Amino acid sequence: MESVIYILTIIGIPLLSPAVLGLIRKMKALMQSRHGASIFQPYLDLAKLFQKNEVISEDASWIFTFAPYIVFGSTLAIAWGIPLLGTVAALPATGDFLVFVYLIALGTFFLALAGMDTGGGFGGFGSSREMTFAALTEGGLIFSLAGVALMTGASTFAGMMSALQAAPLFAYLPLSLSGAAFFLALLSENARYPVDNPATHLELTMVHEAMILEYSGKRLALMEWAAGNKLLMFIVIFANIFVPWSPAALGTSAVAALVVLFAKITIIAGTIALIESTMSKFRFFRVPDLLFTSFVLGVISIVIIVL
Amino acid sequence: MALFFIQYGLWTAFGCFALGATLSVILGAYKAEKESWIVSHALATAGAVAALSFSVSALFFGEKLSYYSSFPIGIMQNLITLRVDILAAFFIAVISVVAIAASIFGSGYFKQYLGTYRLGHFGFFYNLFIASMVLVVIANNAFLFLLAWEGMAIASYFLVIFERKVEENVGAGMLYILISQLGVAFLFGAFLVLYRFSGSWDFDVIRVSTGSMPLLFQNIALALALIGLASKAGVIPLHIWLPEAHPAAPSHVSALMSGVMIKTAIFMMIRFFIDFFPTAHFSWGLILLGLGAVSSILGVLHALTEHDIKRLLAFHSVENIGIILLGLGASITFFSFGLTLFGAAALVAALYHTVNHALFKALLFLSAGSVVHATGTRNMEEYGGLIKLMPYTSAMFLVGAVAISGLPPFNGFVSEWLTFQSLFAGIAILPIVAKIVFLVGGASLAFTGGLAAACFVKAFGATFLARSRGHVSAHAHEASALAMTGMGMLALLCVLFGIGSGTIAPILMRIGSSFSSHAALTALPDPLQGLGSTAFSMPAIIIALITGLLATGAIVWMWAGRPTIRISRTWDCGVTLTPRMEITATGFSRSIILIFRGLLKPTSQTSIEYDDAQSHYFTKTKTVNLGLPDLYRDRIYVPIFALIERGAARARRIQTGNLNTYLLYIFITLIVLLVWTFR
Amino acid sequence: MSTIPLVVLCAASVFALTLLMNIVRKNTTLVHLYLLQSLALAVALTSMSFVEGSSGLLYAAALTLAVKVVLAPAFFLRLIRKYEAHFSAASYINTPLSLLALTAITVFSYAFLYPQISGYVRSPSIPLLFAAIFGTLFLMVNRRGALAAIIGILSLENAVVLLAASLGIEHAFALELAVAFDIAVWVAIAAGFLGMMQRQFGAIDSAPLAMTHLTEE
Amino acid sequence: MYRLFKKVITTPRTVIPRSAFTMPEDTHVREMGERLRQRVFSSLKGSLTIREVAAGSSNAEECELTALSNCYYDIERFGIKFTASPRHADALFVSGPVARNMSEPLRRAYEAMPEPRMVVAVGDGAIDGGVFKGSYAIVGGVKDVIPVDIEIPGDPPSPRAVIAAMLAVAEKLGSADR
Repeated sequence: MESVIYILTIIGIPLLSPAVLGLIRKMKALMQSRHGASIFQPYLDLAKLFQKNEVISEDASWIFTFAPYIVFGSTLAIAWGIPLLGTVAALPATGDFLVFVYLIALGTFFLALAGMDTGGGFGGFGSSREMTFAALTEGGLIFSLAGVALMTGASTFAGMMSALQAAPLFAYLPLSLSGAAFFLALLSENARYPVDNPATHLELTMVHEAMILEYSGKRLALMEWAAGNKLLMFIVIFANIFVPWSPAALGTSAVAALVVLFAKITIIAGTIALIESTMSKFRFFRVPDLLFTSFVLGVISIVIIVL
Repeated sequence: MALFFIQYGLWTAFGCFALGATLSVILGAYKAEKESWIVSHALATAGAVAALSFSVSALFFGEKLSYYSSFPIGIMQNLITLRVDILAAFFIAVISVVAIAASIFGSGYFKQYLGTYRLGHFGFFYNLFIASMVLVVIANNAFLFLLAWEGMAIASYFLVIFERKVEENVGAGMLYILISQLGVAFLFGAFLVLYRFSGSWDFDVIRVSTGSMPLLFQNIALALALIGLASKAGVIPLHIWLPEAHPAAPSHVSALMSGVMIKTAIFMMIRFFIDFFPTAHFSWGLILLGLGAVSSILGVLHALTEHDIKRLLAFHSVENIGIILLGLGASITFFSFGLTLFGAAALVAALYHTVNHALFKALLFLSAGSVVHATGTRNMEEYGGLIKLMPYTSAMFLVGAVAISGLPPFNGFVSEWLTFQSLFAGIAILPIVAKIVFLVGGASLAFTGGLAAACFVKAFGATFLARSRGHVSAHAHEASALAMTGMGMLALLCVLFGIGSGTIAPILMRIGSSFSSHAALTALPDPLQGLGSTAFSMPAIIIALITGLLATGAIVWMWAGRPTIRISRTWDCGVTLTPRMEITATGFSRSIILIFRGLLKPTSQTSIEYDDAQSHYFTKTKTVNLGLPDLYRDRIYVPIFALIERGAARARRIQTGNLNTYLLYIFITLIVLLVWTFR
Repeated sequence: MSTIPLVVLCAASVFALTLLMNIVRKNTTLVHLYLLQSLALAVALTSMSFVEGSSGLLYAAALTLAVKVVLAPAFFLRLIRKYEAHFSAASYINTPLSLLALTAITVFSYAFLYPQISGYVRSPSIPLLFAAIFGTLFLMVNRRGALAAIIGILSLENAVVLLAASLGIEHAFALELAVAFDIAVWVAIAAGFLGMMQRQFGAIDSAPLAMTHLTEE
Repeated sequence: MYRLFKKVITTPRTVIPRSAFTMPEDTHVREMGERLRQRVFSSLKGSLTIREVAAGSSNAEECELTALSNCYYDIERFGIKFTASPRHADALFVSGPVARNMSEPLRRAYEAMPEPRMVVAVGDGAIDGGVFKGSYAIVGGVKDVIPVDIEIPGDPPSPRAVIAAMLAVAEKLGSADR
């Protein structure tokens, strides 16, 4: 049983992430009273892209060709630090919340470089906007997780989860504040509404899409898959730490834990879909308000915790 | 072996430096410019190697090292005294590592100076500069210390204005020497206050006598020292000389100045606030923390606004000094609350970031220097596409950029992680005032990391990626083998200090706990044991990253068919891309500047010229001027100078030039003195 | 008695809802948040009354439920629909700065106010309720809309009542009666005042209420 | 807000449904949709990405193509979607006669697409210039600039016709895949 869970923590996130993307798209389609593609559509897209040929710009350097591997590989490395079921992570060393934040930043760094590498106009401003948002999101991300770390006295996700099993009722006020902060950071980091439009066709509204505009074939597949992994990782962390009934608290029944985890993921994905179909995208210079808000929420929760 | 190094290494080093200085002057005098340059740099390298051997063996084998020496020459006996404790050994190591790399790098770059400048002078001041930096660290006597400090300032001043035919270099040097003299004045004041109560210039006497000083004078001495040292460290708002002087100097000198010279101020801060005054009030720690927070966030913001690559790096020195101060301030606060363990750990964070910044900032300055040397301009808007022309230099710059952005797996991340840990620990356990200041520090550090990453995406992208923006980078060439050696050494060290954090942190922990005035730590804990139970281990992270990369490769190899890759033009939507369509360094950071416009106060004037004045449909030219005012000059320095001038004007009124008036002054003074004495 | 987990949770939610009130931009949402806050207050009072078996608190809870949860919000929603004032909850300083101010308020109430009282009553809910009180005051200061100001006062009363109850101050029922009474007064004022403003300026926005505008009459 | 959700939930699905199918005149579209769905799955593993280039059309074709992704035809359920970049695209939809100034951009867009790729000429104008045939302002049909694989007649072609053409697209790409 343990070994099954362990293997699941290793391959779970890259395995499930396309399905989560498909789930969100499906829910959005339903909100628009369409049927939409099936949940497993992203798998088909990835499979197709892996089979297609590639076209690479003549201006691109090794950064452009190498970046997808770094971006995808870093998401794998982070995923191994996140416990899915129970409090066991495949590789606790990368589960430290600062390591998590800075490994995410590493992926973003190379993604932005790749965007600038082809010398097209879109990639350039895409990476400019991406780095702007990433820089401003970091505060909220670090402080929302630091609140939990200060409350539980643990710095790894596994430690936080095992400490949160016995969380008193009052602990859920700072937890909810940190959770709100983390959720805003989630939306911004994963290029979701109201920060970015994941399904845009207008170059002027693109941030993440603008950077991968030049990619094709298997490298594009890696980039999109990595984006999916990132989203699923954020969702899992949110579900396991900020939402009550963490799998650790459910005791040893792994099946129950799995069911609860899937339920949570579905609910969070539904929330994201809801936001995307009811909100409008923010004006670029209003997004910082959102990100600073997330940061300050994290600060308030820390104040409540430590004072 | 180690003992041998400890005994003779330091003297060999000074010998080499002295020899290098004199030889380069002599050779320069005999018109052997080239030889003088090479000899001076070779001897500087040799001396730095000797100093490194000394300090490393001292660090590893000297238990609670305290290595004394004094010249038995009459009056000099108690004026020239040297003392090398483990902290000094650490700083000697940092200085000499960077000096080796910079000297190897610089030994190749003299062609553009041949004929125009006197290379002999350069070699002299270069050796003097390194020697005086080492001397500053080991001086055990205020007199000798100030002497070395001055020597360091003067030598670096002459190095800054070495290219004196360029107008702004001279101005930059003038600003630099002004501020550094100001700082020296404050330092001298601090030592005078100490002398007043200890009755000695000797550091050992001062160390033991500070406890008996009245509290007021303790704080006065600390305040004076803080101002004096902050001006050398480039703490905002005393930083204005830094972005002027560092670009003006030749690149390997800027590497030395930015990498290690400003660190000597950090060294002296540790001496003052932890070594001399172990009982300093905790608000000093909080003040340093606040200064660090301001410097880090404002430094990186100003760096974002720059498109001169060396000014950008100089502003990043301001930012990183801020990060170091965050750790240092935290450690002082912990110490003053008697939390020796946390204090030592925070000091470890500060020292670790000191050495890290020395490494990657020197690396960045050297690689930027070879770019400047290849293109002949410092303006990033004219670069672009250099990664194809100078691949190795770009790789070096990339290593430095990732490291300074605090991203794993390089060394910058380790020290930022340690700093975060000490700040969070402070938030958790300290009294409420300290909690709030620590919270502010943590916030500034959190935002600084992301903004630094953004800034270096801009720097690397605008410099090396995409197509060439100007004609200058068309004929760029790869740097020479010597330069590569210098840069490669530092890049390797950046990697090693990331991987080897497990072995390096405990050594620094010994430094942190070496101050006898604090309760000696019996069992030194692992500083990498952070907030939680699981220790931070860089090797694990690197293994995870490598495994992730391999797994990615495996996935692609398994599932991707063997697709052909076609090289084609960039997708341009049908229009032909010109270099002007690429994003510029200014444009890249414009959005961040506008978001922080409250702090930076950017200006922009638009002027449109129409073909005919009546109909405003067809514009001939449209120009937009984006500007950033120098707030510190306008808001702080200009008012102060104005005040001083007005005061001077007032004072001139008593200068009538009439003899009788002066006699009257003398008379009045005499009366006043008499009344005061016989009252 | 103020350390009953449920009461603590209610206090926490009152505080959280105050934060939310400072974030939201819609008058209708503001009213709904006020409704939730009053509900939390009612729950807290009920649980307290059961714990210490005082009927006064129970009456207070009932009154809260009747007036603050049902009547006042319904009335305000009707008012909003009547004057199409859905979006007029504009504030003077933007959201992050308001939240920073709230952070300062929280720190203040934890670091300064709580120590004054913790000698008598120790409960995690006390500083939160102080923070909530000042947060609602800040809401009234910060918002342009007159409606937001009125709702700020009402939720201020929520926080005060809960604080009084959890400090063990008796006559919570009398307090609640008084509160109910001046809610009635406020409702009357709101009706007349907003109507007047609407007629006067064509908008229920306290910004044009500066003297300059009034003297024009 | 909740009023919106009520509306979303209560609004009847106008998508040509798979089960319970109401509008008889749309039967044609529906079962073609089903068939197309199966074929697309079998050949292109159910995923097709389209980049649309208006080479000088009167925007009528664009209106019809926009209609493809509305909640009536809902082309996304067949795994077909439009994209912003030719690098991501499998099929290039060209509409309208190729104006002289658009011929070069069209050629570049085709160049930018990775193989297997294909070109679909949407509407009479794209096929041979339509009513503008022989005008000095146009180069001609799309086939005069880049090789065309599918031609969808009609000015403009109805969304159903376009969906019908998807079948052929899928087949051709499927064969190119093997």
